[in-house]
Amino acid sequence: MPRTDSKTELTPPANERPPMFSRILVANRGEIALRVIRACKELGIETVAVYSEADAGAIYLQYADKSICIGPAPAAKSYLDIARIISTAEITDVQAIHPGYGFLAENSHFAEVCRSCNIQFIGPSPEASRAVGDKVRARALAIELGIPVSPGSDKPVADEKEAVRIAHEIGFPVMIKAAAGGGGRGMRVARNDVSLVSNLYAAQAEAQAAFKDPSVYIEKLVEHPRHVEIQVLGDEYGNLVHLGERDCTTQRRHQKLVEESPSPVLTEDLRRRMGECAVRFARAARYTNAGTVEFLVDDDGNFFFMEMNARIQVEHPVTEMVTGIDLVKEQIRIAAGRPLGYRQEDVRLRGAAIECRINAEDSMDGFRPSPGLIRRFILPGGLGVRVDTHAHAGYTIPPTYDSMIGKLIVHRPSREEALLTMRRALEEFVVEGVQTTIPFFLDLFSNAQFLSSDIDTNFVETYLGKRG
Amino acid sequence: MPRTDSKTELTPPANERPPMFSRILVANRGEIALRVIRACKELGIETVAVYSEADAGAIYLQYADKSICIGPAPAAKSYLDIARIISTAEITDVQAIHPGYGFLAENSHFAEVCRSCNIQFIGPSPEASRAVGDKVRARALAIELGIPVSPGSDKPVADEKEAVRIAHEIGFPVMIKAAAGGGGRGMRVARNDVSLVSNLYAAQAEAQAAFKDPSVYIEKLVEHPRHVEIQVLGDEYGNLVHLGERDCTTQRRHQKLVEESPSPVLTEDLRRRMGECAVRFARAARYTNAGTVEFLVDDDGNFFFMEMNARIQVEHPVTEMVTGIDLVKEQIRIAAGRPLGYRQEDVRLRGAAIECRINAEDSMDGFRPSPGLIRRFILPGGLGVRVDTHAHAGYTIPPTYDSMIGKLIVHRPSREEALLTMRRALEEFVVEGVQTTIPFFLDLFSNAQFLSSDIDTNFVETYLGKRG
Amino acid sequence: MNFENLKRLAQLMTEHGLSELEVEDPEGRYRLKKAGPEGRVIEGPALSAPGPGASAPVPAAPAPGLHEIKAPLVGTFYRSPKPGADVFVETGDRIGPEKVVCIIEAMKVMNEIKAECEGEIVEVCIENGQPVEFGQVLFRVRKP
Amino acid sequence: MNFENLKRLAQLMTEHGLSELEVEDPEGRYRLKKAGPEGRVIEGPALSAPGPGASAPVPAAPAPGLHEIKAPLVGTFYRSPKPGADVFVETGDRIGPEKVVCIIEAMKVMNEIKAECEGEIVEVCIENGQPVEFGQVLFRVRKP
Repeated sequence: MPRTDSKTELTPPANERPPMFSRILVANRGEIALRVIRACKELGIETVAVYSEADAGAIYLQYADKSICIGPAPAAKSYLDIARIISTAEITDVQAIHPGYGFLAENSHFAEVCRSCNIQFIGPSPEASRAVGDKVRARALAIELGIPVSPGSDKPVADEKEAVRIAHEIGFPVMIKAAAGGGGRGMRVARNDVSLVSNLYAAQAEAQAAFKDPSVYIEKLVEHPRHVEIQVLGDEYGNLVHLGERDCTTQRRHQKLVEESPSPVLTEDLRRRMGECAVRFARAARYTNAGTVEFLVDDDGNFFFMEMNARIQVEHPVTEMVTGIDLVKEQIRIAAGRPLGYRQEDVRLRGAAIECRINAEDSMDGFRPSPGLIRRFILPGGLGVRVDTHAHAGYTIPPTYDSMIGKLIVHRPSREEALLTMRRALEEFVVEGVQTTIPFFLDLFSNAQFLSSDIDTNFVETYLGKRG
Repeated sequence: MPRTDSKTELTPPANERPPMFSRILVANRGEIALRVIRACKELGIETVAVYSEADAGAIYLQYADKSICIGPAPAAKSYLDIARIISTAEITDVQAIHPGYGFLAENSHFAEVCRSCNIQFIGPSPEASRAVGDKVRARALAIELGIPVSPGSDKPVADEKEAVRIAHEIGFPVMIKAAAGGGGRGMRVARNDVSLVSNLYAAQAEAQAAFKDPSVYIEKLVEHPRHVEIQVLGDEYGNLVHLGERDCTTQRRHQKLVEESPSPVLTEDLRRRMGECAVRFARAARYTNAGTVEFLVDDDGNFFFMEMNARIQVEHPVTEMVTGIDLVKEQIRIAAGRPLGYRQEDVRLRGAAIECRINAEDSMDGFRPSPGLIRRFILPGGLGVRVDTHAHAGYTIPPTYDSMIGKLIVHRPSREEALLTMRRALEEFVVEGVQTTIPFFLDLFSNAQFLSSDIDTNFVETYLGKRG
Repeated sequence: MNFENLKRLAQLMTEHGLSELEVEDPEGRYRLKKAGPEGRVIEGPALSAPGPGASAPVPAAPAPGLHEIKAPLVGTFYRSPKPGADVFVETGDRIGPEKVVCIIEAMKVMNEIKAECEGEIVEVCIENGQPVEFGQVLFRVRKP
Repeated sequence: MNFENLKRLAQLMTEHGLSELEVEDPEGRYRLKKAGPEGRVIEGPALSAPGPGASAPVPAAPAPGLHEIKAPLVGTFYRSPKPGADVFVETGDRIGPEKVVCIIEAMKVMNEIKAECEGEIVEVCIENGQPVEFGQVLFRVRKP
């Protein structure tokens, strides 16, 4: 846990330090809204919470100093409506807006509107956000900086002939990806010429259907990949540090389910090299505030840049536990113009932290969302257990938004102990009234392959396939 | 957080290490029963919970592998009934009993019965328990070991004349204490000859009424005392370490309300000297397992031995937070004959931890107990917050036992941050249906004198007097 | 025990159709609950505020027979087109659906709000220049 | 205990159709609740088990008209004074209050358990040599 009294290299003169915000608007809902309110309370900053009619009466709103209804349930008319949020910021006279994650968090236009209204957006500048948000530009920047990326066509392939040429250049197996893509649509794997050609057309058709753009490009497939991401923090004075990694290999349909820090597969040397790449990338993009650089890591310890996320992530608590650093407070301090106050060598990782996302989904029935009234809600507790949730007995989960109702985080001296603590915490966690992912996690935390972390990003689907 | 792979000086040969218990009986109720069950679950040990009719149906019992009703509500016929507990241990075939705190925890006869029945008592040996449990013997031992004690008569004063002589010897102000005493009864302060004589008779009368024994002794009064206690752990092989201190100065009528570690008033040197005294005392008493040596510390940094408590204490979590050591697991490991696995120099204190005892008491009405149905119960959460509680929405607090319904513990890099986290956590904590001490703590954590820790053990009563 | 008080509380409940009643005063604490279909105990959000800083708006029950014109967006409420000008509407005014009743300013844009109902303005609920949130009642209208 | 007050409270509930009543005053605290379909309280411990390892005994409803002889202590249940000997009682036996019906062994002590009621044994609920917990039903007796 770095203390704020250590010296930094780059700081503004003491008499030029801007004052801390006195009031912040929280432009989000649910657990991340509560997370930001908690940070503000501890910093002595007043909060304005906004909410849609679907969230009216939620208890977490009462922890804010003021809460304002901004629209009806659909996010487009409430949490995604820039005008309504800025208007609320103006009538409540806040100095800054924290966007949380999702909704407007990575919308660089929103960040620009904030700037034009003289309201501090708590996140990177619109320019940095745009620079890292454009996948093609980001990949080009990584290549320019000498950061490893998986070899590929770098731009849409014109035809079958070009595709085959590139595939031979980089070697099979390859991944065909929609240029406009995301969420796995338009993605195909090819292991030889024949499958390349047939999958090329299939992927183009899928891409056309999903994104109205048939462009696809080709990348070398990283086999048995692990998803490992590096948390970075940068202030307004060019100080940049990384806070180690989060291993998010346990995913289902590109949705993270379990995150841990440290990664069970990173060596100290690999951590250092990946951290350096992440910081180099952030520095080149003139990135400030909290951000995450995502990599794939293969069986041989090679790592490949994927993208940078310009927001606080759902899984930020595991980094908080192992570093002792409150990431949301750091975001606010940085946005207020405060220097970081510590250097890379002051950051120490201690113990092992694991997070499970507790979703109101029926893991026995294809993870179908299960909104509704929570009749009984008994949280696990005790040594090493942290819970971040806005839910409680009597809370009704609206069907309108995402299904996450909380995060269960454990922190123990070793991964082995953390796994045991997580299992007993999951056993204690009682939710009645809605289905949750707890039974899934209870299974998972008894699975030998998972416990030994002998997994890749396909593990959960394979596992569920076997189980089902 | 010491890892168990560091070397120790004294260990049994690997092939002689006794196996871990496979089943333990938890001879307690409420949050400490749940605490022990949690530790066992993480150690892979089965648990048998015992309960009285007043606790039938409590959720925490369902976390045990088996739960057995042992008697009616009155503790004398259930939790304090040695025969019923031993009989349960026999029919459920457990290898060890964890007594928690209170009830039979410091009953050396119970520990002896366990031994005679070939059941491991998880705590010190009956001999060590008796040696430290007898206040007069413990004080004599401390003096013999060169551990500072407050000067005094060391045995009951015969009459008024002897009292005056001793008071003149040690100097006013003095404290008159019932020899058989406890809980503040038979305690009087005298600042001159006149008040000494009158208070001597009053104290003798009180002692006679309360304990059927009029003997009183005289000790020098430590003015502005702080209550600071040292946690020790000792294994069966003579390895003894201390885990730093807990400052429990915030008390009301000798009941601790807030505990913190580290103490805001201890220097590194004082911590080391007090820790050495605690370990020296424990070693001389052949003490094993977890124990606590209590001291008073005066304004000038002098410390005085008070007594040793031969049990896990309510406030053990603050030590767990700053050391990363799971004290209840350590108790179980030690009782199973495992060596400590770390030495004094491996123990590191990190950050600051504070605990508030959340009691079902009406702090607006003389802390009158407020049992009954908890209608709504929303726990605080987030970074740095730990809650240990067996209560939940829908739980009925029986009027039969103590009023503690949970412990709220925070851990942050500095005391200043921990205070802020505690305040916001208290603000989030919702309990409806019964009165609690939360409003009292909310006041307390806004009091400048408390926040700067410019207090002694009389602070709360003085503060409540002013507030009332 | 003061039975007279208890009886009067019970009568009060019958008279006013109350299903539950709680009173706490220096003499003691009383809690009464009526049997009947409305007497079901519903777990969950109570009306009492759970902590300091509580500020969730408790929607006021609409007065019977009156229509409410609510804010369709969040912003600042203005009763007249510009400072010093006449107000758009006053209590007693008869209005039609197209009648502009106020302006809500959001992000420097003056949004004219139409009545969208017919009737007589019986109450102006917000003072000029005050912020309003989405769904807040601006006017009450007696429909013809 | 002041039964007069309690009676009057119960009458008050009937008179005024109350389903619940709580009174707290310097004399004490009273909480009354009417049975009936509307009086069901949903709040509070549900019967469903919250997690794995759940094992809290759900007390079985006593059979109507039968008396239960319950274990007054925790231990091992024996139906006869020593292995191979005749059992103390069998179903169909008529018993009186002083009749020893079983032994519960606790800490090597054989505790003889008396019927403490009159009637006919209709059920032996525990098998010989099984552990019993406090309050567990050992025998069911039809009273004369």
